[in-house]
Amino acid sequence: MDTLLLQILNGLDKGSAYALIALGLTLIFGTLGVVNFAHGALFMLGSFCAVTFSRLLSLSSVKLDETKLDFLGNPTEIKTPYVEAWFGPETGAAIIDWAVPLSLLLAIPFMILVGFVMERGLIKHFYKRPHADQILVTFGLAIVLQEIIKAIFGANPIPTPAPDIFKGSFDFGLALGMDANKIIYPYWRMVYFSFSLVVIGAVFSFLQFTTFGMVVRAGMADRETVGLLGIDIDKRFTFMFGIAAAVAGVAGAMYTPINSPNYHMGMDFLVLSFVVVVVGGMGSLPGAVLAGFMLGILESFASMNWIKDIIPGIDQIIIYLVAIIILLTRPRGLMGRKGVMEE
Amino acid sequence: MLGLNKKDTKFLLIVIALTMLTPFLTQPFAENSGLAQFNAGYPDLMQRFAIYGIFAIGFNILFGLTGYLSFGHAAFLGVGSYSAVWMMKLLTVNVIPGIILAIVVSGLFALVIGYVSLRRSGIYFSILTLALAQMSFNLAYSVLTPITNGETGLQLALDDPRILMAKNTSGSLPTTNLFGLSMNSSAKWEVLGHVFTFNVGYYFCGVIAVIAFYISLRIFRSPFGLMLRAVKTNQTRMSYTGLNARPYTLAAFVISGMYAGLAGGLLASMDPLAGAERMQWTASGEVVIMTILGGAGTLMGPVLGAGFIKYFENIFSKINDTVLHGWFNFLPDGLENLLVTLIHPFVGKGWHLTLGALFMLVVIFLPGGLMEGGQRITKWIKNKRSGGGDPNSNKTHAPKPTPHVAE
Amino acid sequence: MGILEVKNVGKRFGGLQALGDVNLSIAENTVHAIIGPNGAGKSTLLNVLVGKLIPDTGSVMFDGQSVLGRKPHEINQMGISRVFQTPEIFADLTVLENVLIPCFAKRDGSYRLHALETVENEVDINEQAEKMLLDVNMQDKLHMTASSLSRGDKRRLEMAMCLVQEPRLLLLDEPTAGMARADTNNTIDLLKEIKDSRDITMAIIEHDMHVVFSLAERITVLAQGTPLVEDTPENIKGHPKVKEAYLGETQE
Amino acid sequence: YTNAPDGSGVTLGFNVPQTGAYADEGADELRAYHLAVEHLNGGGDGGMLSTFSSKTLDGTGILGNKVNFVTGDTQTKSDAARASAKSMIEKDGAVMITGGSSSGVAVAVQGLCQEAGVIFMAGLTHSNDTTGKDKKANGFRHFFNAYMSAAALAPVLAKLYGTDRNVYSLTADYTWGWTQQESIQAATEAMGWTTINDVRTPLAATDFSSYIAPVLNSGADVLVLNHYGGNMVNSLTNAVQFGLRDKMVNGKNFEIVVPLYSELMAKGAGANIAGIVGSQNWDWKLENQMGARYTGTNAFVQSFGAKYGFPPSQAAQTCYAQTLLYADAAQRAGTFNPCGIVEALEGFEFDGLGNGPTLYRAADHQCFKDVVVVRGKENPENEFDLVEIVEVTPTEQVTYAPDNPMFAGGALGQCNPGA
Amino acid sequence: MALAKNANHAATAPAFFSVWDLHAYYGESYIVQGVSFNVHEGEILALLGRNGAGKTSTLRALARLDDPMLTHGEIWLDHQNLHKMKAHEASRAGLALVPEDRRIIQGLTVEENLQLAQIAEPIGWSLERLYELFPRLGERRKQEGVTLSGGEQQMLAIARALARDIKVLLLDEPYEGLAPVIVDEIEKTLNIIKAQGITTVIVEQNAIRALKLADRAVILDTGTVVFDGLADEVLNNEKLRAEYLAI
Ligand SMILES: Nc1ncnc2c1ncn2[C@@H]1O[C@H](COP(=O)(O)OP(=O)(O)OP(=O)(O)O)[C@@H](O)[C@H]1O
Ligand SMILES: Nc1ncnc2c1ncn2[C@@H]1O[C@H](COP(=O)(O)OP(=O)(O)OP(=O)(O)O)[C@@H](O)[C@H]1O
Ligand SMILES: CC(C)C[C@H](N)C(=O)O
Ligand SMILES: [Mg+2]
Ligand SMILES: [Mg+2]
Repeated sequence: MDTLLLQILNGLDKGSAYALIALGLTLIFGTLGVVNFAHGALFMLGSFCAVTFSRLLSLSSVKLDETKLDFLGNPTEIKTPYVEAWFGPETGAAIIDWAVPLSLLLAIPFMILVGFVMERGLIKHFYKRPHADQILVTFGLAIVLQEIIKAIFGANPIPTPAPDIFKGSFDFGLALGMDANKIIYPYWRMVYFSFSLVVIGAVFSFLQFTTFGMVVRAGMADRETVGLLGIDIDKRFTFMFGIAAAVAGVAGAMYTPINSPNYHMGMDFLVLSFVVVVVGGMGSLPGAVLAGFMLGILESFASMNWIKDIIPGIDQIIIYLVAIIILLTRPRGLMGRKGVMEE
Repeated sequence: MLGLNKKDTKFLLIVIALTMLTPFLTQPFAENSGLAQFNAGYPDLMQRFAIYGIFAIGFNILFGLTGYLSFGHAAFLGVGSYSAVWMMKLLTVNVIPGIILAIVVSGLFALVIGYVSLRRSGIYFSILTLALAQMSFNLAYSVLTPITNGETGLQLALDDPRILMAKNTSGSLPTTNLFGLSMNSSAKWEVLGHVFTFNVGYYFCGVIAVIAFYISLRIFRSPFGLMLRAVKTNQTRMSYTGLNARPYTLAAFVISGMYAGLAGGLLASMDPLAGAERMQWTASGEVVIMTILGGAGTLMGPVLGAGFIKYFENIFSKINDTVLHGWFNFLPDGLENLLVTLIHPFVGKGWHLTLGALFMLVVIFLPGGLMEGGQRITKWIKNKRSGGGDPNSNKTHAPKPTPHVAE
Repeated sequence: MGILEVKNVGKRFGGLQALGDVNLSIAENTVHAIIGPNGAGKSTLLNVLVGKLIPDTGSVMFDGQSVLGRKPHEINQMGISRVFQTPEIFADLTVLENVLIPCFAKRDGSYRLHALETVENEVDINEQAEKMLLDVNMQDKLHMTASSLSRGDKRRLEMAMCLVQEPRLLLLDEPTAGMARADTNNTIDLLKEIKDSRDITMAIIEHDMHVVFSLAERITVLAQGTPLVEDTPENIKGHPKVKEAYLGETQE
Repeated sequence: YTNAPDGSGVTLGFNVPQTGAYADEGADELRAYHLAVEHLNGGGDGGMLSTFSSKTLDGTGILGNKVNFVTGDTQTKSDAARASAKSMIEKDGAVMITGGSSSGVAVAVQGLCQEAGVIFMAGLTHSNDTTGKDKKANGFRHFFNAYMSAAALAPVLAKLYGTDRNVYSLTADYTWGWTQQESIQAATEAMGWTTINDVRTPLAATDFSSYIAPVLNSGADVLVLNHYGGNMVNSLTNAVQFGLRDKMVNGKNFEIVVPLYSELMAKGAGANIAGIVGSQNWDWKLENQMGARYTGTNAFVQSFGAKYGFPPSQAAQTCYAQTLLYADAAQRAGTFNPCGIVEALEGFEFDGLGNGPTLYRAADHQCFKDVVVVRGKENPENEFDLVEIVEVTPTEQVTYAPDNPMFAGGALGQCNPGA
Repeated sequence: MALAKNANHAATAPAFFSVWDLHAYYGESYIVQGVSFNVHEGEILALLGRNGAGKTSTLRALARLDDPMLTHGEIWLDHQNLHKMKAHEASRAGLALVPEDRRIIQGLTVEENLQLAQIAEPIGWSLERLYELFPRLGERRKQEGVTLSGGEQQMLAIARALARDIKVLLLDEPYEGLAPVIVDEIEKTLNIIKAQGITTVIVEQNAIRALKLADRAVILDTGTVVFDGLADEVLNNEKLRAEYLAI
């Protein structure tokens, strides 16, 4: 019972990452019909927004300390971050400590911009081209983005911790009257889960309570006719791309304390996010979110020891297995719409 | 000839000539020139051109004709490799049984996977193939280690049974061969500072590649090929015309799976190792990209795409700063360093960057892939020769007739 | 007994009874027209006949065999071909290839692995296809991509694809809609000639009364999913109910 | 023999990961190779040439041949690594291949070199199999292995955490992970610990929370992470996130152990490594802190640091040492013939390459030397000073018999000089 | 046929909707080869010709769709130059096209298809008024547009055009597939529209009906104008009817 609860909790936050990535992807892939192999790269860029932001905050003035020598026998450098110099050591340190959440200030505008540029400069020319061409061009773009990040930040993961007050974990078990340590759950993961709910809610309500979603769907089905009705569909597509990139970006930025970002993390998530979107059903936002959480939880279940004892290696294949079963029993995934990317 | 019309016969002859002359074509630079770095005429790479060419040709039979985009084709390549290596461990290092087993096993595997995934179309099909292949990969990497030797990959060992062969006492492994003709034996020919290598393994692969190409040519021109193209454009009309699309697509899937298995078997025959990475989604993605890059649905395109990618992987990744300095050391130091700094990010460890950028450039500017580039050049030359026709000379009020498929 | 017997067929879409209780018998080697207001259920009826829809009730017999539960390609192989209301053609293939495919389907059945033969060398089939295209006046468009045809040409192409199969029952859903008058007349002539020269039964849906009255031997008027009347063309023309529900005042 | 130099120079092949997760590690290896070539050709300050116990190398290349090199990208995939190595052998005429950053790659390339008749000087490879069941006559490993890590760690762990501990381990589900887990389990159980659970985690996993969450509940008070690279960075980060290190279980402080450490991982895991114990093949502070037994260390660190601005990693040191060892062997053998080299290296005892006295054992071509046990620093003074040396376990304690069951199976075979 | 090719070109004051020397290509196929005509405010123009003559292509070029590409020519609507606009701008300038294959948008209900037309300014008839005109659409408002019967789709396509406030209505074969009674209805509607001062260009294979409705007629053949004059002129000219319209 407690292990089950524990794995559901685990699944929820893994699921929130999947759901957020899939949400962004489904805006582009399920709604605009562009097979965007660069989506993982957008997630990765978001992460590196957090890295960059915390580096910016830690920009320091350098003083040489002659009394201490480094390994080569040169005087060591003593660094004082400018923020500490400006805001005083305490506030300064606090700001640096909060770098990850604060980095959203950078990530959101930056990722929207990236989305705009990407759509205007590249994707725009590919709406009418075959999906295969879209794959190739976005894959090329993903590699290029990735390599640029690698050239700047290296290939090694870069630790990007959460603010101090979110360190450690909360003991749910204790709160529910069980023994200590039965169900513990890190604070930052709770933050991430709540954050994902907020983002998902915001995107949903935007698309639900405005005609925006309908217009974009119509535009995907038939751009020409929507144009005939006086709607500048290009602009809306660009805007949609911006939102999608921002969703991917914030998902990435907030994810950094969970796993240190590296340049190829996007590729690691890429395949999975496509699977999630398709299992959710093409063109369905709720489907993508549902599939994200579902696969996250199932993956957590599959990693439980007694299950692994029964079916060795199940945790390696669970996602794919579930995807296959769902796609074979439900032709269009969980909640897919008819006719979207079926030919 | 061979059931082909004149034009296709010519086409096939050109392909044969190109295959046979590869050791020359890939070795354009003299051994001592700075550009020797760009030579690709060594056995391993030439073999890879041929083998990945086969892989891509087969993939194109499915994707180019039916439009079904499989994202799991590497699984068949991997299965082919494993089968071939097992054959070499158990029976003999003669490559023939291994290759036959590779084709058969991957064909059966494709039959199963195809049967399951072809129940869906479009992106749903792609994800099904992806999922099935990733499952195979993950299992091969871990749980199936007794069969696949996991991450390290399956290799020959001294104590393998090899029951069709005499007991090995030499303390070293036998080399793969074709009835005694060793795959890694080569003849070298030095002339005018060029060194040309004629390798048994390459010619073996080359001949098989030509046969594979010929078969694919026949398929493209056959009623079966026509049906596959019909599947791609309108399945509804197809079924109301009395045709059952499923067996056609399944046959195409199995055939292309067997091509992949053949490629896998050949890889193992050239170098007896079968690694699980061969089955990973990136490997499946690679053949997709080879095909699109070269020109999906064209006959030669996928082969070109395969060559292009393998060339970059093997040649560009090996260009390091020392090599760069070697090229430019005739320049003044400042300029030399500047050039090296400018080129540095694109070669060696940056070869991915170049590849990614080239992918983008090719699809943006050559929507039909490299083949379109070729066609444009030919057209341009023709135009030039005919004195450049007036572009507005076409005054007919009718759409242009389409050229025959897959030139 | 007609070659096609439709008995008590009904079909609902959600709250809409698209087909009420349709009974229809089409005699062999006749041309039977089905007319009726828009949304009467004519196309839905054809959809049931070719296996695109499964009716909620009733039975459909073709030549003594039930077609229900069979796949579309099986039904076609029984000898039923259909021209759709919005042309269904192989848009990416050339005009000639569009017609070759039904030729192969007729000769080889629903599946054959003829991977090592060559289309070009199938002389008979090529001749057959070209002859058909000549009949529909498209001989100069053989190598055009079907998608770049004008709408009228697409319809003619689709008709050619069905006719070349020499079906026993040909279903035509507004075959001349959007066709220029001259081509409409040609089509009428073509269908007449085919009707006279071989054994074929046709069911035709058309809003162009000129076509209907030139071709049909019997007419069923469908309204709101149920047959209103079935009679000869002469009687239908003057039928007051039909006039009110369908034909209206003006007639050319 | 294959690719015999024609007198104008000799070509070595440096085959390292330049793309993928281990690209930074590969880059560091390449730096070391560059330095080694420079030193062999008489450039630079000579590095370890002067501390190396064998004095045959004099800065005039090898056997009078100028040392040239080619580089390639293994992509940390056996297939790509082999293709790259093949092109070095077939196209560039390399007589020796070295490098790599994973055991899978090492075993694959070693096999290739054996068949092609060139020498393979392994870079980073830690699996027991490389010099165990997959050993090859033409291949040599300077790096230590999983067994040696475990043997070195066990006594230190006992000293630090007592002999009554319950272990829960997470193991990367591939060859290296398994041998590492097998080794550490054997070594810790020998001193009284019990292993209550071992869980295999997919190599592709990035989030380990679902594997870590049940740990506290299991009654274990030590978590062993048989992970390397990105896996290790993530699993350790996750474990610390879950607050494992702040917990008390069975009345003891909960502890985490990472049997194989590397500088780059330590950097990637950041503050999370504080206080966590593991083993290393070498550390750049060794000579300063543990004395002159480790001579060569400082010479190398100076030489490397002056050129690149930061201290070398253990990967760099291994690759540098391997290059010198090869050159020296050729020099002593008087030939590049692989069989001559094998003969010269088998049973070769040397010193002055930073690891203290070392033996290249003839039976399996594995190096035997001291193993460094380190611990993540609580308050690093600078970005290079991430770990502190806890102890150096002497060679004798980590040596095993060639027929140890963990290394059984396979045969060295005979040296193959190729064509 | 020199028959008054540019007859009304020189005619009266600058026309309300005027098209001058259009040339348009599909890729390399040269399809619209110099089409010119003028329409006055509130007039109905019938644009006739054989299959493949280029009628649809001309309308598409006028509506400023990407295909065929307009390489030369001018389009003026009420002093605005449409030839420099994109499709959505032309629509905002008061032009509406009812395309030949109706183009009902998949995945959207009948009502959503109509709502879509009322997102961009300027907005025309209200939904209520449209449902009054086409009660069948009102009954089916929640049904997915593409599952409507052929005739119902045609109604929806016309309704969608009227949902916008338009100055010029381009109709591509609006009677196709409609029952004769409905054709009567639509004809009445077109007369209502005309009465409101909307200018109409109608392409129709049912030439007689179109000519009876229209004020003027233009006949196209292989992409060029072969006749431009009064509708009655065509009705009365046997030779012309036989040669270009086969009626
Ligand atoms: N898939 C469907 N879902 C819901 N309603 C449908 C569906 N298909 C058809 N209908 C409805 O069923 C009725 C009959 O449609 P059908 O297409 O058979 O008409 P029709 O007689 O062919 O008309 P037309 O002459 O206009 O083509 C129509 O009202 C239509 O809206
Ligand atoms: N997308 C296209 N690409 C190339 N050619 C085309 C395309 N669409 C139409 N055409 C060609 O342009 C010419 C004119 O076509 P258009 O559709 O304008 O004719 P139309 O007068 O509307 O005919 P219909 O009465 O049959 O609808 C035809 O020859 C047609 O084949
Ligand atoms: C690089 C090594 C030290 C660890 C690596 N994972 C291996 O397989 O050996
Ligand atoms: Mg209908
Ligand atoms: Mg038209």
